[in-house]
Parts: sequence; structure tokens; C-alpha cells
Amino acid sequence: MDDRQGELSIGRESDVIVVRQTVRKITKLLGMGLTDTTRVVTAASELARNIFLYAESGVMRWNVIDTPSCQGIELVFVDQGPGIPDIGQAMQEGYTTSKGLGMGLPGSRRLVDEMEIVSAVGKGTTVTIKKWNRRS
Amino acid sequence: MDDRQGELSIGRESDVIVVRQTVRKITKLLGMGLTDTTRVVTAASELARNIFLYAESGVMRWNVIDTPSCQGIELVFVDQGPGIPDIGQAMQEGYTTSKGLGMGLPGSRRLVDEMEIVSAVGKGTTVTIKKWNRRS
Amino acid sequence: MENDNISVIKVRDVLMVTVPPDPDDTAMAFLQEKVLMSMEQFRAKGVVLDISAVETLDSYFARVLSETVQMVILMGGKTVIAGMRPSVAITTTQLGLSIGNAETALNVDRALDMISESLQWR
Amino acid sequence: MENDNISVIKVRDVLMVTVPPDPDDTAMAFLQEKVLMSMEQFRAKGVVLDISAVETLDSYFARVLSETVQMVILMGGKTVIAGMRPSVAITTTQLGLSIGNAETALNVDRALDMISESLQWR
Ligand SMILES: Nc1ncnc2c1ncn2[C@@H]1O[C@H](COP(=O)(O)OP(=O)(O)O)[C@@H](O)[C@H]1O
Ligand SMILES: Nc1ncnc2c1ncn2[C@@H]1O[C@H](COP(=O)(O)OP(=O)(O)O)[C@@H](O)[C@H]1O
Repeated sequence: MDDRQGELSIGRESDVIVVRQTVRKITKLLGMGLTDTTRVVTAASELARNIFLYAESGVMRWNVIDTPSCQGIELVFVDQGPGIPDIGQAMQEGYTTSKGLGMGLPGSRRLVDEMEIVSAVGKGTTVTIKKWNRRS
Repeated sequence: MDDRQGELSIGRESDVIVVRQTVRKITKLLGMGLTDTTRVVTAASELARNIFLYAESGVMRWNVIDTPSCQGIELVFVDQGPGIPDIGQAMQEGYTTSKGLGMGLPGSRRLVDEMEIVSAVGKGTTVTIKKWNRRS
Repeated sequence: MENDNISVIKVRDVLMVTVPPDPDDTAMAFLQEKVLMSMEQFRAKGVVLDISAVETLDSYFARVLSETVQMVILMGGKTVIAGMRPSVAITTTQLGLSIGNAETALNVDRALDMISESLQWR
Repeated sequence: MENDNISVIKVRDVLMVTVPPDPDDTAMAFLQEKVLMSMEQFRAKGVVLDISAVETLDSYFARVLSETVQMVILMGGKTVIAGMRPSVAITTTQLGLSIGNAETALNVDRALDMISESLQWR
């Protein structure tokens, strides 16, 4: 397995755990600090669970970013589910269409350095997050 | 009486109790655990009471599902009452058109594995729930 | 009323009420009435509602319970709900219900301790 | 159940429960059930949930935790959540989560002190 990029399929609740373990392994490789690791693993957990909950299945792709200027991790969560009709609404705290807390999307945004959502109703959703490795 | 499927009419408040006892008997037959039994009996109690409250009368049909891959119980609540104009609204916590708590439909959804509502205004409502038997 | 199988026992200042396993709406309405009448009749300061026999607590039942607690408060009393089964506690919570202002206890003994302690200071 | 690696130990009137590092939904459902059953069986007055092994606390987990606290309340008990890691506390707060009515303690020792103190008066 190439540890610098890869893909994981998400289709069951237990895959959320595998996602967490995978992300943790990559951040370790990068030498990312414990708190930042916890942040990005938690965000990944939210996004993976959303795929399982709302789109039934999908994938997480990961990329280690390593250039002279920056080092970090990029995670892309892709599904062909129902899509999000109103992204602004979905990003509001407390907004949920299930029994959730509605904190997953807005909370994840705060835990990472960059987050982008692209979604089309009936086609699917792609959420990309990036977390930079703070060298200190 | 065939214990694997059957039908019960709901027309009085005391029928809610009969519904509970019937569902309890079926889950016992299946060897379902106590907590899952309590969950599905409680959901059945909510749905039976809704028929009595909003449609005056109807039936509950039950089916024991027993295939090599899964075992469980299917309950179908059918009425020819007024129907539900906006199912999304009815599924919201706290929404009620009576003096209820408005937790029956959204709460029941959380207690079972599958729930489907089909309703037409002026024609009636059919709510189907399924609970799988967790073998462990 | 034929429903008079609901027992209300007075232990010092407290009423102990055993809720039947599968009460229908009539039985619950009757229980409410009996509790409130007994509050007055026995000059009770508190009520222990023993629900250890209850196997199914749906949203209707929860509403009646918290209504009863509220009514007892209006009459100057205090209610402790005792003995909720684990399976019922799990189901009730997942259903999204709470039972309002009620205090809770693991069993009737504990409930009696709780209530008589809190009544000492009044 | 194969999930039976969840240990529940009783210390005087209090249950000590160790939450596993990466529990899935089934494991958490099992933990809930075990805690509540043990409440009844051991006549416990309170529960200490030791989450010191937990490395990731997402919004789903937070919801299950506060549900558990609610269930224990319904059965007349009190819960203290003990040992949250600093990294988890930071992340949970930034995510915007709270764990409902739960009291918290730095570690299991403190939690036991807290809970037995508060239980003396009941
Ligand atoms: N991958 C997805 N596909 C479709 N809808 C989604 C997806 N992710 C999130 N959503 C929608 O956005 C809402 C808010 O999501 P989130 O903030 O994670 O909270 P929660 O999952 O608790 O509802 C969800 O309830 C759902 O309607
Ligand atoms: N079988 C039914 N027929 C018509 N309307 C229904 C039916 N079941 C539920 N409803 C509608 O949905 C609403 C929400 O139901 P529910 O969540 O069970 O809460 P509650 O019964 O406390 O109002 C009801 O108030 C009623 O308007």
C-alpha cells in the first residue's frame, strides 16, 4: 500500500472506525501533533458517518501533501447519494434531517484549515478537507 | 391462530393494549432481546394510538420475517383516515395536531430498523416498520 | 369504578402508588384522580409512583406521568418516580421523552428515603 | 454477545465503566444496556464513565453519551464522565458539542469522590 495516497470505501457503520484509524496512521506518518490529529480524525469521522447515513455508500480518498512550502493531509469524501439541496442551510449549527445533532458539517469546518463542499441534488456530494502540518 | 402472520383491528383505546401484547408475543416467539422487544412494542403502541386518535379505526398486520439471511418482525399499520398532508412536517419532533407530545412518529423511527410512511389526504395512511432480530 | 385495582398506601407522610403493568388511558386517568384525592384525604406531603411493573412507556403514558407530577406540585406535594426498568429507560430516552420535573429513584426504598429527607427541611 | 469486553466494576454504591477507545454503534448500544442492567442488579446509585481511553469523540458519540446520562437519571442515578483527554476536550469544544447534564471529573479518583460526596446527602 502506498501510504501517501489511497482510497477507502464507506458502506457500513464500522467503516467509520476504519476511516479514523487510517487518518490517524497518515497523521502519524506526517508527525502531526496530537491535538491537530484529533481534530482532523474527528472531522473525518463526521464526514464518513454522513456518507453512511445520507448516501449509504461512498469513498474517502486521501493525499499526503508534501511540497517545500507546505505539508499536510487532504481528505476527499465522495458519494453518489441524494446530494445537499441547500449547502448554506446544511452548514448551520443544529440543522439536521436525521436524528443527529446537526453539528457535523459546521463543526468539522472549524476543525480543519480548509473545507469545500460540492453537491448536486440527485447526483451526489463531495467534501474536501485539508489540514496543514504546523511545524514548530 | 397462525403466529407468523395475522391482523388485528384497532378501533378503541383498549386495542392499543392488545397491540402491545400481540407484538410482545411475536418477539418472544422470535427470541428477541428485552430491550429490542421494548423498543418495537413501544413504537407499535405509538402507531396504534395514532390510528385510534387520528383515523378512528384501522388495522395492524404482522409478519414474521424468517429467511436464511435475516429474521425479524414487520408491522403494518393501515387506516382509511384523513391522511397526513405533509409527512416531513409530521416527522418533526414536537409537531402535533392534537394535545400530544409530537414525538410518536419521529421517536418510533429511532426505535426500529426501518420505517416507511405512505399517506394520501382523504384516503388514509399506511406505516410499515421493521425490526431485525440481532443474533449475537 | 371497576378500575379500582390501583393500590395507594400511606407510609407516614408519603403515598405509595403502584402503577399497573399495562394501564390503558382510563386506568391512568383513574390513577391520577386517586392520587390527588388521597393527597387531600391523607394530608400527604409526597407521592412515590412505583413504575417497576411497567414494561411499555409510550409518549401518551409519559405525558400523563408528567401531568401527574405537575398536579401534585400544584397541591403542594413532591413526586418521586421509582423503579424504571433498564429497557424502559433506554426506550424512553431514544423515543425522545422526558418526564418533566419528576425526581427519580432506583426503587421504592430509595424513593422513600429521598422524599422523607427532603420533607424534613420543609 | 461478543461485545462483552466492557467491564463494569462496583465500588461501594457506584459503577465504574471503562469506555473502549474506538467503540462502534453496536458497542455503545451494548455499553448502555450493560450500564443500566448493572444499575438495577447492583442497586447502584451512580455511574462513573471512564473515557480516558477515548481518542475520538465525534457528534454521534457525544449524543450517545448524553443519552446514557439521561437514561441513568431516569433510573434514579447520577453520572460523572471522567478522564477526557486534553486533545479530545479541545476538539469537542471546537466541534460545538456539549454532553448534556453530565458532570465531569479529571480522573476516576476525583469522580468517585464527587459522586460519593453528592450521594451522602440523598
Ligand atoms: N453526504 C451527504 N449527502 C447528503 N446529505 C448530507 C450529506 N452530509 C450531510 N448532509 C445533510 O446535511 C445535514 C447536516 O449535516 P451535519 O451538520 O453533519 O449534521 P447531522 O449529520 O447531525 O444531521 C444532514 O442532516 C443532511 O441532511
Ligand atoms: N394515522 C394517522 N392519520 C392521520 N394523521 C396522522 C396519523 N398519524 C400521525 N398523524 C399526524 O401526525 C402528527 C404527529 O404524530 P406523532 O408524531 O405521533 O405525534 P402526536 O400523536 O403526539 O401528535 C399528528 O399530530 C397527526 O396530525
